[in-house]
Amino acid sequence: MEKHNIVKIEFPSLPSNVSFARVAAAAFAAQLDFTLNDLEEIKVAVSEAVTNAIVHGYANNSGGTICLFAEIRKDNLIIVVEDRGRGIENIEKALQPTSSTDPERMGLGFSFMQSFSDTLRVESSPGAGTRVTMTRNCGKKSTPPASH
Amino acid sequence: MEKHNIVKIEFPSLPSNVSFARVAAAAFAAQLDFTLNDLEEIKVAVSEAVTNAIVHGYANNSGGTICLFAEIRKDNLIIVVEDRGRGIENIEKALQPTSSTDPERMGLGFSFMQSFSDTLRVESSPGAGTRVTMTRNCGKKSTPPASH
Amino acid sequence: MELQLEVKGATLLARIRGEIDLAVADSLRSALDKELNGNDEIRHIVVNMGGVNYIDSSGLGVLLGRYRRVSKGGGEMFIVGAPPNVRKIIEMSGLLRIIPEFANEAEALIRAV
Amino acid sequence: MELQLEVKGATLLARIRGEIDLAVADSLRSALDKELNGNDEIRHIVVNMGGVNYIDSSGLGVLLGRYRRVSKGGGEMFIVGAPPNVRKIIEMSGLLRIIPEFANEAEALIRAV
Ligand SMILES: Nc1ncnc2c1ncn2[C@@H]1O[C@H](COP(=O)(O)OP(=O)(O)O)[C@@H](O)[C@H]1O
Ligand SMILES: Nc1ncnc2c1ncn2[C@@H]1O[C@H](COP(=O)(O)OP(=O)(O)O)[C@@H](O)[C@H]1O
Repeated sequence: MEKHNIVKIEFPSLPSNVSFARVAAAAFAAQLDFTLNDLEEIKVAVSEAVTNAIVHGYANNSGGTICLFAEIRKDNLIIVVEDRGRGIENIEKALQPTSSTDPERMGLGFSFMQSFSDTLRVESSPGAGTRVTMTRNCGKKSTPPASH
Repeated sequence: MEKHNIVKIEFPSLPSNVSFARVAAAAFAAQLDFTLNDLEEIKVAVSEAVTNAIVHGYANNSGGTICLFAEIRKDNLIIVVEDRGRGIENIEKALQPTSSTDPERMGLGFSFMQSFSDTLRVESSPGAGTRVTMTRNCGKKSTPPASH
Repeated sequence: MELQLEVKGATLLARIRGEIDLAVADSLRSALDKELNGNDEIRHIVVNMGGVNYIDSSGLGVLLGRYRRVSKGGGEMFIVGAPPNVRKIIEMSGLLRIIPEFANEAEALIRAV
Repeated sequence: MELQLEVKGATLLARIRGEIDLAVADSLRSALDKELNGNDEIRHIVVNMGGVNYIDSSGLGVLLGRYRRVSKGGGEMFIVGAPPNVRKIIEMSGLLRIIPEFANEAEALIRAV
């Protein structure tokens, strides 16, 4: 298997593209030896980042563009989700669990991204946009597989 | 479901990306009411185009870039696969079934693309690259589902 | 996503299949609320998630919103049959601490009275 | 892709699982050729495709190449158990007209003598 690979995916801020983005990212991540459980987690992390770009970044306006970069470096997966939307005023506050600016949301997006990555970095400037970078090593032991 | 959507995917000419490209394209196409059989055929068509870009366009060199555009317009799927590789001297000849410039290949790539699309367009200039455009309407009756 | 709704006495039984993400959250929310709005007898909700293969925070938000709604009216909400990967997400969100789960519809329906 | 090889008399039995595309075509080709090169007794090939869920022209090329090889030595090649979507691709390529298929390994192995 190749040790370096990077794909760039660009798509409009449509809710139907959340599913497209997570499947595409997982299909790419599958080039590393991730377990099915890992890939399910990666899908959730990517969905949360893309959902935020649509819901918060572009305020549910379908005219925005979202960029997803997925990169494999040795046995590391790097996922970057970028929007050129309204940005985040207070990143520290936004990262706190259950902190949502939307009453119909739980404020768990960043929590899931954090739980399902080794590192999470959020860069944002109000009015300019947001970039979320997640990395995950495929050797790393993940959250134990779901069980009843 | 949205009636217009377009995604752009850029990736290096690595054999492992053939699988990534077909899964991503099928995940996107699934936004239309294609059957599972249709999606399987779309996967093959995309794989053939991407394989050609890698094998012929870039002569198996991993340094090339391939662009895949997938677009939904009403109930039409449009797939464009582009490389900036060596191009095709004689497009008409290349399109003939079992015409391959590679003895280990069957010359069936374009045949499958043709069978699994409503329209196939090939644009190419030697030294500059190749662009393959396939369209498929999701109302259209497809090849009958495979059966024993 | 597919949704099947059935009213059994004071309980709304919602059977959901497929993926619950941003693309379907609004329509799932409206379909449930429409049923709750249209029938004053309904006090409880049982959500059968046996056919759900994906959920993320957009789906959890719908569950939490409906939980809050029935709780206000003194009713209860239960989850049934979530597959392991879906159950894990619900559990991580903390929702399982307020929305009890049951192995099958019958058990949940007996509790919802 | 996973490949399991077994030699039964004059027949190489290859059980393939997974997806056969450009990414695995080279390694599949070399693995089969290595076995053919290393054992002069082998005259026939039976390919069990029961576990194959995807094939495209890169995979068909490998099949055709191995068919040509055993044909030259007077041997035969057979396909076993290709699932419907995989079988359709093989059929469209015309390969089924030269590489007969059988429902199971036993029947193919009886023919390959
Ligand atoms: N891409 C983004 N653009 C603008 N604001 C964002 C973005 N992502 C997150 N935020 C802000 O951070 C907050 C917390 O995000 P998150 O943890 O995902 O919770 P939720 O999406 O449920 O609100 C959001 O409510 C929003 O205010
Ligand atoms: N992207 C491309 N760049 C350069 N040449 C190409 C490209 N696609 C196809 N060709 C040429 O067209 C021929 C026929 O292609 P195809 O029908 O896919 O058969 P095969 O890939 O099996 O050779 C190839 O052998 C090659 O010479």
